[in-house]
This record gives sequence, C-alpha cells and structure tokens, in this order.
Amino acid sequence: MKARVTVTLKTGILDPQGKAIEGALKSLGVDGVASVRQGKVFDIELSGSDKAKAEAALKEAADKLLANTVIENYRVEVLG
Amino acid sequence: MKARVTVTLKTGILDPQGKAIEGALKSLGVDGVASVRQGKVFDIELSGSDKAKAEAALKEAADKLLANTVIENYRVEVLG
Amino acid sequence: MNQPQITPELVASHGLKPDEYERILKLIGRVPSFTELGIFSAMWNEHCSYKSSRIHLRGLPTKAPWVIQGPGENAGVIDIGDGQAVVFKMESHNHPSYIEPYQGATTGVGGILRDVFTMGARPIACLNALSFGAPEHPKTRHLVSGVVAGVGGYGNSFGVPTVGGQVRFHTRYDGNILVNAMAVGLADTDKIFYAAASGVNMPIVYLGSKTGRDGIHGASMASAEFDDDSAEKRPTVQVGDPFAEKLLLEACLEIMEADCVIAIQDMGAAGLTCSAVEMGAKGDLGVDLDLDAVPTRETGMSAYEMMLSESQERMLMVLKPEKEKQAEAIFRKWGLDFAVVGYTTPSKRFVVKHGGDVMADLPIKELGDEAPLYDRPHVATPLLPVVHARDVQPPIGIMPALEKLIATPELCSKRWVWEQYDHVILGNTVQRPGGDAAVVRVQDGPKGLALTVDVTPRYCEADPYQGGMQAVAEAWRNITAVGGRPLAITDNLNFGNPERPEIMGQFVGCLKGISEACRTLDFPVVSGNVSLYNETNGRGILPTPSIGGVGLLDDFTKSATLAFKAADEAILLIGD
Amino acid sequence: MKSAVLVFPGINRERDMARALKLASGHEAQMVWHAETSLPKGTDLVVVPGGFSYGDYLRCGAIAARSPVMDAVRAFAADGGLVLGVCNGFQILCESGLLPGVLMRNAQLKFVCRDVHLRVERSDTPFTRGYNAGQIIRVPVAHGEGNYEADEETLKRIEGEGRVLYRYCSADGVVDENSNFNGAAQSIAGLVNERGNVLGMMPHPENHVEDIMGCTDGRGLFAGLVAHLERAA
Ligand SMILES: Nc1ncnc2c1ncn2[C@@H]1O[C@H](COP(=O)(O)OP(=O)(O)O)[C@@H](O)[C@H]1O
Repeated sequence: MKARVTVTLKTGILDPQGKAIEGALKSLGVDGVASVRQGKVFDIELSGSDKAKAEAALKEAADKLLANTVIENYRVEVLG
Repeated sequence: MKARVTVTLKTGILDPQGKAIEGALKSLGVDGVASVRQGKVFDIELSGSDKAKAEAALKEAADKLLANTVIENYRVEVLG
Repeated sequence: MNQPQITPELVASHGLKPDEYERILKLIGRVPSFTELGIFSAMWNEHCSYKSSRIHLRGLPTKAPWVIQGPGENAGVIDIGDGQAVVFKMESHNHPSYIEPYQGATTGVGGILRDVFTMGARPIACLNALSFGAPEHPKTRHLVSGVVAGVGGYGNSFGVPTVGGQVRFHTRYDGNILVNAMAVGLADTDKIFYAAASGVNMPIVYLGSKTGRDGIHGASMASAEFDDDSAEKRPTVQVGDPFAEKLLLEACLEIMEADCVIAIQDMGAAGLTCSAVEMGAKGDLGVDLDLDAVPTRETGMSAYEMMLSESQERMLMVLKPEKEKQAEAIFRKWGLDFAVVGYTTPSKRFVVKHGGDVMADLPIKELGDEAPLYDRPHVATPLLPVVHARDVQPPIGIMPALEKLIATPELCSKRWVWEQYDHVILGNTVQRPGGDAAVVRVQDGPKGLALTVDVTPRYCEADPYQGGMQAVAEAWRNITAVGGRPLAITDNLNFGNPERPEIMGQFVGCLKGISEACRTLDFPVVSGNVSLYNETNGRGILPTPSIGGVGLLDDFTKSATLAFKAADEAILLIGD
Repeated sequence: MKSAVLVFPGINRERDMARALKLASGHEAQMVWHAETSLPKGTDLVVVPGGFSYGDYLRCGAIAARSPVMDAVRAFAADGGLVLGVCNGFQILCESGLLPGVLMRNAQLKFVCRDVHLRVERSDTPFTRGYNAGQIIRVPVAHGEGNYEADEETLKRIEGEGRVLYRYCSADGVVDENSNFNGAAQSIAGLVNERGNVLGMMPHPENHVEDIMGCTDGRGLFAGLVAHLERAA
C-alpha cells in the first residue's frame, strides 16, 4: 500500500524558509505570488492491505516522529 | 487563489532523509513501514483569479526555484 | 539475461576508441560481454587509467626520508615524528558539480574524506579550491551558492573543520567550474592500511550504504568534453549522505583498531570495479565476486549496473577470516550494511558472478597494467614578450588602483565563503581561514600542521613552466609564513582537452615547473589527481594545477599571523 | 563533577565537549551511547553535545530525541539533575520536550560559523555563576538552524520567569536586529526550563576554553558548573 503524510506549519508560526522563497520568487519576476509556506511530504510504502490499520499506523508515525505537533499539523492519506 | 506545489525526488535518486526516517520509524516500533521517501510542499497564495495564468506562473516558479529538476519532479495544483 | 549486442556504437558510447577496443579483443581473445565492456570502460577511461598523463607524472619527485607512502594509494602519507603520520590528498569533482552543484560538491568532499580514512587516519581538516565563471555569467550565482553550500553541508555534518582554500572567478570557467577538495587526516605510523589484498581465500567484504543506480557512467562522464546538449544527457546524479559517511568513519576506525583488516579500498569512481580490481592486482591475487550478495537499494539491478554504480559511502575490505563476526557486529552497531561479496583466489582473474552466471572473467593485472598509455602530441606555449614596468604607463593612480583591486571578486575577502564552513569544530584550529595558511593543532600538541592550497592560473596560462613553479613556491611560502616547515604536497591538475597539442603543452609545461620546484625545495608530491577535458565547445579552462601543501610546526604556539601587532614597529620587506 | 556526554549517531562535537569538561573539572567525561537505557551511576551533569544527529534529517534533533537514552535523561531532569544541551543538543532538548519552542532555519538560510557575542542575563544559576550578570562573552556559533521560535505566550512566560540566560548582542552589549545574526526570537541564544536545571544554547562555549582558540570566554560556563556541584556536594 502507498500512503502520503503531509506536514505543514501551523498558522502563526514564523517560516523563514517560506519567506525567503517568497522573496526569491518575487525577485525572479514570477508574478502574483502573495505568500509561500513550506511543508513536507512523506511517501510511504506499507506492507499489509488493511486500510484502517495502515491509517492508524501512519497517525502513530506522524504523532511520534514525522510532525512536531507543537508547531506542525499533519494529514494522512492512504492511497491504496 | 491558493495553490500547492509538491516536489518529490525522482525514482532511483538516493534519499538519505527518507532512509533515516525509515530506520527511526522501525526502531520506534511503528508497524508495517516498508519504505519512506521525503519531499516538499509549498503552499502558495496568489493574487489574481486567472487559473491558467496562475498555473503558468507556478510552473515557472517550480522550474526556476522550487524544484531542482536534475533530481526532482514537481506537481502543481491550483486549488482555487 | 538479455545482454546488448557489442556494436561499434556501443563501444563508442563507452568512451572507448576503436584501437582501444582492438586492444581489448587482443587481450582477452574474444568479444567481451556487456558487463566486461563496462568494466573495461571504467578501468580504461582517463579518470581511472591516467592514460594521457601517466608518463608525465612519472617525472614528479615523490620521495623524501619523511615520505611513508607516495602516489598510488588512496592518499599520500608522511611522517611527522613521534609515531604520527599525516595522510592527505586532493581530488576534483568538476563535471558533477557543474550538473548539480550541491550534490556534486558534497560527493566530492565525501570521496576525498573516504580516501583519507580508508588508510586508517581520522580526518582533521579539509580545504577546497573553487574556480567559477565570470560573476555576471547567468549560471555563476547558482553554481557558487550550490557548491559552497555543498562543501559546507558535507564537512559540517561529517564533523571536520574546513580551514582554507581558494575561490576564483574567470570567464574561462563559465562552462566548466572546478571543485577541488582536499582532506587531511592523522594516523599512527604503525597503523596505516593499504589496498593490496594478501592471502588466498580471504573474505572480501562490502561495507557502508547500499548500491543504487547512481552515477552510472559517471567516471566516463568525468573524462568527456561537454557540449551544449550535455544538460539533456543527465546521468543519474549521486547524492551525498554525510551522516552515512560519519558512521562509516567511526565503524572503519573501530574495526581497524580491533585488528580485523587485511586490506581496504574506498569505492570511488566506478565503485566496485576499480576497488576490487585494484585490491586483487596490487596483491597479485585473483578476485571472485558474487553480486547476489551485494546490498542493493533498487530491485532488478544488472551485473553491469552494479559493477559501474557510483553510489557513495561504500568501501571494500579484505578481512581476517577469524575476525568476521567481530567486524560484522561493529558494522551492525553503526547501522551499516555488511556483506561478504567474494573471496581472493590464486587465479589472478577477476570473476564476477550474478544469478549463477559468470558475467565477467578477465585477467586482473592486465585490466590495470595494459590500459592504454598515450604520449599525446604537445606543443610548448609560445612565451609572451617580457614587459618592463618602466614601459607601462599607469592608467590610474595608486590609491584608485588599489581600491579597484581589493574590490574584485578574486581579491576581496572570502569570509562569505568560509563562514559557511564550520572551521572551529574539533577545537584545534589555531589559525582560521583568512591568513596565509591555516594552522591546525595535532591532537593535544605541541605540534601543529600548516595547510594551504595555491595556484595562479593566469601565470600558468602565460607560461606553464613558470606558473607550475610559482604554484609550488606559493604553497611553500604560505606554509613558511605561518612558521611551518614545508613537508610535502598533493596536486590536482585541472586542464582542458589533452587531445589538443596546445593543451597537452600546458599540462607538460606545468608539470615540469612543478617537478622542478618540488625537487629544488625538497617538497615531494605524495598524492594527486588529474582532471582533463575541462572544455566546452572547444574552449578550455585556464590551466589550473592546484597545489595543496602541508607543513609542520614543532610548537603551534609559535605560529605567526599576518595582523600587525602594535603601532610604531618596523616593517621589513624580504626577498627580491 | 561526573559528567555524561550522550553520543547519538551523527553527533560530532562530543570530543570538543569532553575536552572542555576535563579541563574544567579534571575528570574524564563518560561517553554514553544512545541505545543505553540508563545513565552511569552518580552522574552529576548530562551533556547533549553538538553535531548532526541522524544527519539532522527530518527536523534537527527529532530522531535523537526519541532515543532510549532520552527517557533516562527525562527522568534525570525530573529529579533535578543538571542537563546541558549545546547546538544540536539544544535542538534535541526542544524536540524531546525538555525545553519549549523550536529551532528553525537561520533567517539568512545559510550555515554560519563565526564568533558571536552573548550577554549573560543573570549570574545566579548553575549555568552562569561563572560570569557576572550583564557580562559580554565571545564564543563561536556553527549552525544552520539556530533561529529560536516559540509562540507569543511561551515567549512571554520565558521572559517573565527570567529564563533566558544568554542573548546575542554586539561587542559592546547591544541587543538588536543587527547582532541577532540568525533571527532568533528576542535574540535568544540560550534558555532554561521552568525549574532551571536544563539549559539549551546554540553557541559553543566548549570551543572557547583554550588559549589556542584566541579566546577563553567559554570557560566560565564550565567553571560555574563545577563550582555549583562542588558546593552542592
Ligand atoms: N573556498 C575556500 N574555503 C575556505 N577558505 C577559503 C576559501 N577560499 C579562500 N579561503 C581563505 O581565505 C583566505 C584568503 O584567500 P586568498 O584570497 O586565496 O588568499 P591568498 O591569495 O593570500 O592565499 C585564505 O586564508 C584562504 O584559506
């Protein structure tokens, strides 16, 4: 099974990287960019075929490690 | 308009980050994880309301800056 | 297994010339298999065989009473007394850094660090010499930021201070940047490890990261000229993993300490092929490899791909059989792969098996010894007329000229570069970047090492012989200026296409100058690297033989720095 | 002073730290491997040194923070034991929940290695008693992600409780935008937990303890710890 966990910064947390990219895009002349926030994706291969179990395992993975829940939110999608 | 650019490593390219995370998840006892590959997401706010134009601008942004097209692929989604 | 037919096109795409292929046919008496063709292409390209440069390199002085190991091993070794040795080498990663600056630079630094710790030394310092195109060239900014971040990214994480180097800009590097990395390590003189295998039926062990399809054809790429569409022929880029390398360092030093190792060799360019052949050939032994045992990162890898993969952070080792379990336990502790992938044999043949089939069976010594050797035609660089100072009208006043000079990218402060490198880690950096040579304390002292990298390509182009001499002399002076006694150098000879007589003339001229200076100063060459074909659309780089010098201070506290210490002191000018 | 220096895969300043501890206390520090589940008996001080644990992949310090030995460190800290985290060690302490907040990428997005000045905010703590309050010290930094961030409320609490011990400043002690080279909130270079027994800091005092580095301003921190523990003993 394939799954994707997407981790993004909570609103209100400063994102120096996103801000720098924002600036860089502007100076490269890319039009219309108002703001950029950077996050991470994890593409995960899972053994087994139980979707509910997979989702639970991924939630555990995100809570325990993939996201720092003090500053980050996450979303789990099992793609099948 | 909101959009998301997702950048992932091309297949075959070594992903030291993914490898380390994979190992950590295993030693944390998260079940069934066979492999992990890490990528990035950029959540971008755009001014204007022309979807096609936005998509073109984001492609340009990805090619010029957000992705390293030598080793990475990217996907652009304009969410409206 | 479906193997491609060996056609002239296939041979050519492996960078082998028709007469070189004839040589292969004569040597083995049959048409090579696809895997064998790959092995020959790896062994016989410029990068591994030094076919254009070998005969000229023979002229370099390589001996002195303090030289323990000259060129020919992973790195050179010199004696600094008290049972201590310094192990060092410089190597280029020019072409990969142009294609992917960050990863090209990281893997360059990683490779040279492996060369040093393979010999049993703990790395204590890194230096780097970088040549970029004109600042206003559209690619320069991207290349500079990628390369500098990559050099730093690897060394900082690995945990070795980067203490010196050079940065230059010139339009002749627009299409071919140079990334030369030097590493320096410290070892005990009685615990140096070499590549030569010994003993029949000894286990050959694969260590480190898994093998993937990285950089296949990388070694051949390093020996081919670029043209406008080389950006399209993107090879699989190698990615550096400094974390894996740090683990590899600690694990290697630990098994060496535990006396498990007979021979060890880093898997650099053309990884498994070059390392296995070298270990066997140097030990007068054959090698049987079973590729089914090689740890791989991707499924379905062919013998050809495994033999040519340039995945990083890997080593090959011949182990004392009775120590196998102990060595394996050490590697497992560090979370690294460990696999017995073959044995030494008395046959002097290089046999590669995969899935039960013999994919290659070649005479091991001839693979290296019978590589083509060229004495390429060369013409001396015509000397320019001597210009006397009295014949030149100053175009501007002295102060404006000075201001203009120190504002050039070439001469301005390089702080913006070395501040991105951790230069204080390990707590031994007595003189940080910014001076003539860096000074690094040896363990707890009182000895110190003076380290520098130098060359002035403009001089080498105007007069290769003088330019070569000057580069050595500058390294000598920089070491002397901080109070060091110059001991030995490593060189990294970066030139254009050697098939052009003018370029070959630059190469030959510079080497003569380097030899002459080294001989006169008793400053031998103990290791080095040659990078040719640095040329795009027929325009070569400036001849750039980087010289990395190492000197010794008996007491590091007596090192001299360049800052004036007080007002009202006399300023002396020495020399002529 | 019996100190334990934690070693995670990828840590690389453990030797620098051990040398500084030895110079200050006369005792060899004990290296403790990440897979251990307990600390050596009689440990007075746990040090989490600098480096790139697990390559700093994922987030700095994230993977190390979940190592077995960190449970022992949490218990040690809960008992009032002294814990010092430097650079990657600071990041690990934040990730493990021993300290609030997070270290983000430097504002200029580059790794920076240079000497910086710090203002010692108070001298009545085990981690600062070797200095005077308001003293300016010079120590090196070497990091790419040392930009301290926490939410408004946490920052207010930290400041209200006087938990910032070291702040980036200029050579003459001015704390402002210019001297705040990595963009850290309130120029925070080092702070303690609520109880005051766990310090995390980005700069490397352990690299400024010998004359050869041209400055010995880092000594005070270690000397202070030794003095504190001797008095407690
Ligand atoms: N790529 C680099 N990495 C580290 N240090 C560098 C680098 N380039 C230059 N430096 C350092 O900056 C200082 C000035 O360099 P350079 O202008 O080449 O000096 P010089 O011509 O006096 O040898 C030297 O101390 C040198 O080691």
